[in-house]
Amino acid sequence: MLTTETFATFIANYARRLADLQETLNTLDNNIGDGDHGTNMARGFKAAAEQLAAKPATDVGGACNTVGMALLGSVGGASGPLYATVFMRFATAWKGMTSVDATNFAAGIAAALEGLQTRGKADVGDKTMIDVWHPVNQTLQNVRETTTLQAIVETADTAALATKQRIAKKGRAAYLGERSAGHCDPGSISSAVLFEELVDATI
Amino acid sequence: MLTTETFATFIANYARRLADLQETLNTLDNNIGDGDHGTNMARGFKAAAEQLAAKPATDVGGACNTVGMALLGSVGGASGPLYATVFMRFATAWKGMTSVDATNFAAGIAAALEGLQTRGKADVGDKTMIDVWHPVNQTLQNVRETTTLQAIVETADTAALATKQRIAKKGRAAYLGERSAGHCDPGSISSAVLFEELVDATI
Amino acid sequence: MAQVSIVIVSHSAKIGQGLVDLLRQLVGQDVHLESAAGFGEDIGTDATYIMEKIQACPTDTDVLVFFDLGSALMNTEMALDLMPDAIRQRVHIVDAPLVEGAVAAAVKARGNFASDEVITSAMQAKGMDKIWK
Amino acid sequence: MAQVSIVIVSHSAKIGQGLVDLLRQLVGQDVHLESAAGFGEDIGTDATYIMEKIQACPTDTDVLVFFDLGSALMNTEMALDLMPDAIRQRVHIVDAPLVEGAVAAAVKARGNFASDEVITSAMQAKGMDKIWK
Ligand SMILES: Nc1ncnc2c1ncn2[C@@H]1O[C@H](COP(=O)(O)OP(=O)(O)O)[C@@H](O)[C@H]1O
Ligand SMILES: Nc1ncnc2c1ncn2[C@@H]1O[C@H](COP(=O)(O)OP(=O)(O)O)[C@@H](O)[C@H]1O
Ligand SMILES: [Mg+2]
Ligand SMILES: [Mg+2]
Ligand SMILES: [Mg+2]
Ligand SMILES: [Mg+2]
Repeated sequence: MLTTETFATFIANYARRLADLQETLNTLDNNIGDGDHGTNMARGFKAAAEQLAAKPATDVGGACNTVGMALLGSVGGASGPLYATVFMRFATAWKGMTSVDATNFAAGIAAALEGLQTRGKADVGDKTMIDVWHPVNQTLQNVRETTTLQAIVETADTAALATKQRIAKKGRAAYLGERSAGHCDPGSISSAVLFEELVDATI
Repeated sequence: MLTTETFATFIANYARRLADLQETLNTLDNNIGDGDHGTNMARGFKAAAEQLAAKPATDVGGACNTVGMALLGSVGGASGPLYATVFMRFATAWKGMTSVDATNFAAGIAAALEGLQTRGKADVGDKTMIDVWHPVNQTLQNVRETTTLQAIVETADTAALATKQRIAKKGRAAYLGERSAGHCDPGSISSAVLFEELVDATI
Repeated sequence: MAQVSIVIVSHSAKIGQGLVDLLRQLVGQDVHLESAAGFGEDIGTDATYIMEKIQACPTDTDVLVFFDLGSALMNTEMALDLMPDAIRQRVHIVDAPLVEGAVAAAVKARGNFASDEVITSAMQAKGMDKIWK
Repeated sequence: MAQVSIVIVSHSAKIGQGLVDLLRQLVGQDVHLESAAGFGEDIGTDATYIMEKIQACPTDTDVLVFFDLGSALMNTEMALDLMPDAIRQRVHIVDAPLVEGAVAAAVKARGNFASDEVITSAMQAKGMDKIWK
C-alpha cells in the first residue's frame, strides 16, 4: 500500500539506486545524448530524499510536492521538468491522502503520463520515457488489483529495453536520427527503475 | 601628389580627425547601430598611425599594407575588415610606388571599391560606405587631373549626407528597416572624412 | 522604457550573459534584458531561476523568452506553470534561433513596438540567409 | 577524431566559450572545437584571431565556421583571404543559426560524417520549428 511512509521509503530507495546507477545512466546517455542523465537523476533524487527527510509530509500528496519542487531546482537537464511534472501531477492526484488505494494509484499514474506528454510533446515510440509510462498506464487500466502491481514492473522493464531499437524523435538523441537506434533510452531506464522501487516499497 | 611621405601625413591626420570625431561617430552609430563606430575607427587608425610611424615604409604600397594589417587587429567591428580591405587593395595597386600618379590613384580607388563590394556584398543605395566610395570612384573615372582632386571631397561629402534618407539594407542598421531613414550612415561619414584628409595631404 | 523585455534561457550561463552583453550594446537601457541561463555553474537550465528572472522584468512589459534547446523550453514552460496567471499572460516563448532571434527582437523592441511585432521580427530571423551571395 | 572541426565566431567571447562548453558535453574529445569569439575583452570580432583558431584545427579535418552577425562573417572571410590556399580550401562558413546550427553539426560530426553531410544537418536547423505543438 502506498502511504506517506512507504512513499518516503520509495524516494529514499530510488535515490540510493540512482546513486549506484549513476555511471550506467551516464554511459547510456553518452551514447545518444550528452552523458549527464545519471548525474542529473542522482543529484535530483538525493536532494528530493533529503528535503523529504528534513520536512516529513503529513500526506502522500504533500510528499510528492516536496519531491517535485526539489527536482525542479536540482536536476538541470530535460529530465528535471519531466520528473518534476510527474511528482506534481502525483501531488494533485493524491492530495490529502495518507494512503492511496488502487483506483487512485492508477489515476495518479494516468495524470503523470498526461503531464509528461503536455510537458515534452513526445508521442509513444519517440524513444523517450513516454515509451515506459504509456504501457505502464495501460497495464494499470487493465489490472487494478494491488496484488498485481508486480505486472507494472515487468511492463516497465520490457518497455525500457524495447526503446533500444527505436529511432529518437524527441530530446537530444533526436539529433542523431537513425544512429540513435541500437542504444536504450536512458530516461526510459531510469523510469523503469522508478517503477521497480515504487512497487517494491508499496507491496 | 600621393607619396610615401604624404601618405604617412594623411594617416596621421586622419587618426587625429577620428580622435576628435569619436563621440560624433558613436552618436551617429547609436542611432541606427550599436554606437561604437567612433571608438572602432579612432582605435584602429591610432594603431595604424603608430605602426606606420614605428616602421616607416619605403613605398606607398608597403605603407598601405602596414595600415591594413594594423586595422585588422584593432577595429573589432564591421568597419575593421572593410577599411582593412580598402588599404590592402591600395597596397596591391600601389605596390613598389614611391609616388602615385593620377591614373594609378584612380586605379587604387577602383580596386578599393571592388574590394569593399566583395567583402560586404552591399549594393549602391544600401546605406553603407559603398554609397560614398562608388560616386567617388565615378568622379575619378571622369576627371583624372590631380588639380581636380577637390572634386572627390565634394562628391564624398554630398554622398555621405545623402545616406540620411536611405533605408539600410546591410549591416546592423538593416535590422531597423524603415526606421533607419532619417539618420546618416556612420561609415559613410568616416569615409567622407577619409577622402578629406587624403586629398588634403595629397594636394 | 520599451514595451517588451527579453529573457535568455540557455544551457550555458556564459552564452546567456554574453548574449545580454551583445544586446545591451544595441539597446542600451531602453530594453530590459535578463539572462536566465545555466544550471548554477553547470550546463543546464533551472525552472526556478527562469521564474525569478521572468518575475524580475518590469510588470508593464511583455516578456519574450528566447531559448537554445528543447530542455530549456521544457524548463521555461515548467516555470510558467509555477507562476500566477497575471504574469504568465505577459510571457511569450519565441520560436526563433537564440542569438539571431534575440538580436532582431532587441532592435525592434528598442523601437518601442508591441510584442506581436517584435515576435514577428524575431521569427523572421528563422528562414533568413545569413550569407549574402 | 572526427573528419570535421568546428570554429565559433561570435561578437562575444562569452558566447563563444559557452557554446564550446555546450558542444563539448555533446561530443567529448571526438570533435575538435575552437572559440574564435570576441575582440579581446570587448564585443567584436578579430580576423587575426579567427585565422589563428582556424589554423589551430587538425590539418586532416575540414573546418566548419559558425558565426553570429554579418560583421563576424566579414571578418571570417577576411581571415580566409589571409591564409594559404591549402588551408582555405578546408574551411566552410556555414549559413545556419549559431547555436542551433553548431549543436546539430557537432552531433553529426561526432558520428564521423564528412563535412558536406555535417553542413546539411546544420543548415536544416534553419527552418526547423523549435517549439513542438
Ligand atoms: N520531449 C521529451 N519528452 C519526454 N521525455 C523526454 C523528452 N526529451 C527528453 N526526454 C527524456 O529525458 C532523458 C534525458 O534526460 P537528461 O539526460 O537528464 O537531460 P538532457 O537531455 O537535457 O541532458 C531522455 O532519455 C528521455 O527519456
Ligand atoms: N556589408 C557592408 N558593406 C559595406 N559597408 C558596411 C557593411 N556593413 C556595415 N558597413 C559599414 O560599417 C559601418 C559600421 O561600422 P562599425 O560600427 O564600426 O561596425 P559594427 O556595425 O560591427 O558595429 C556602417 O555605418 C556601414 O557604413
Ligand atoms: Mg543528458
Ligand atoms: Mg544535459
Ligand atoms: Mg557599430
Ligand atoms: Mg560593433
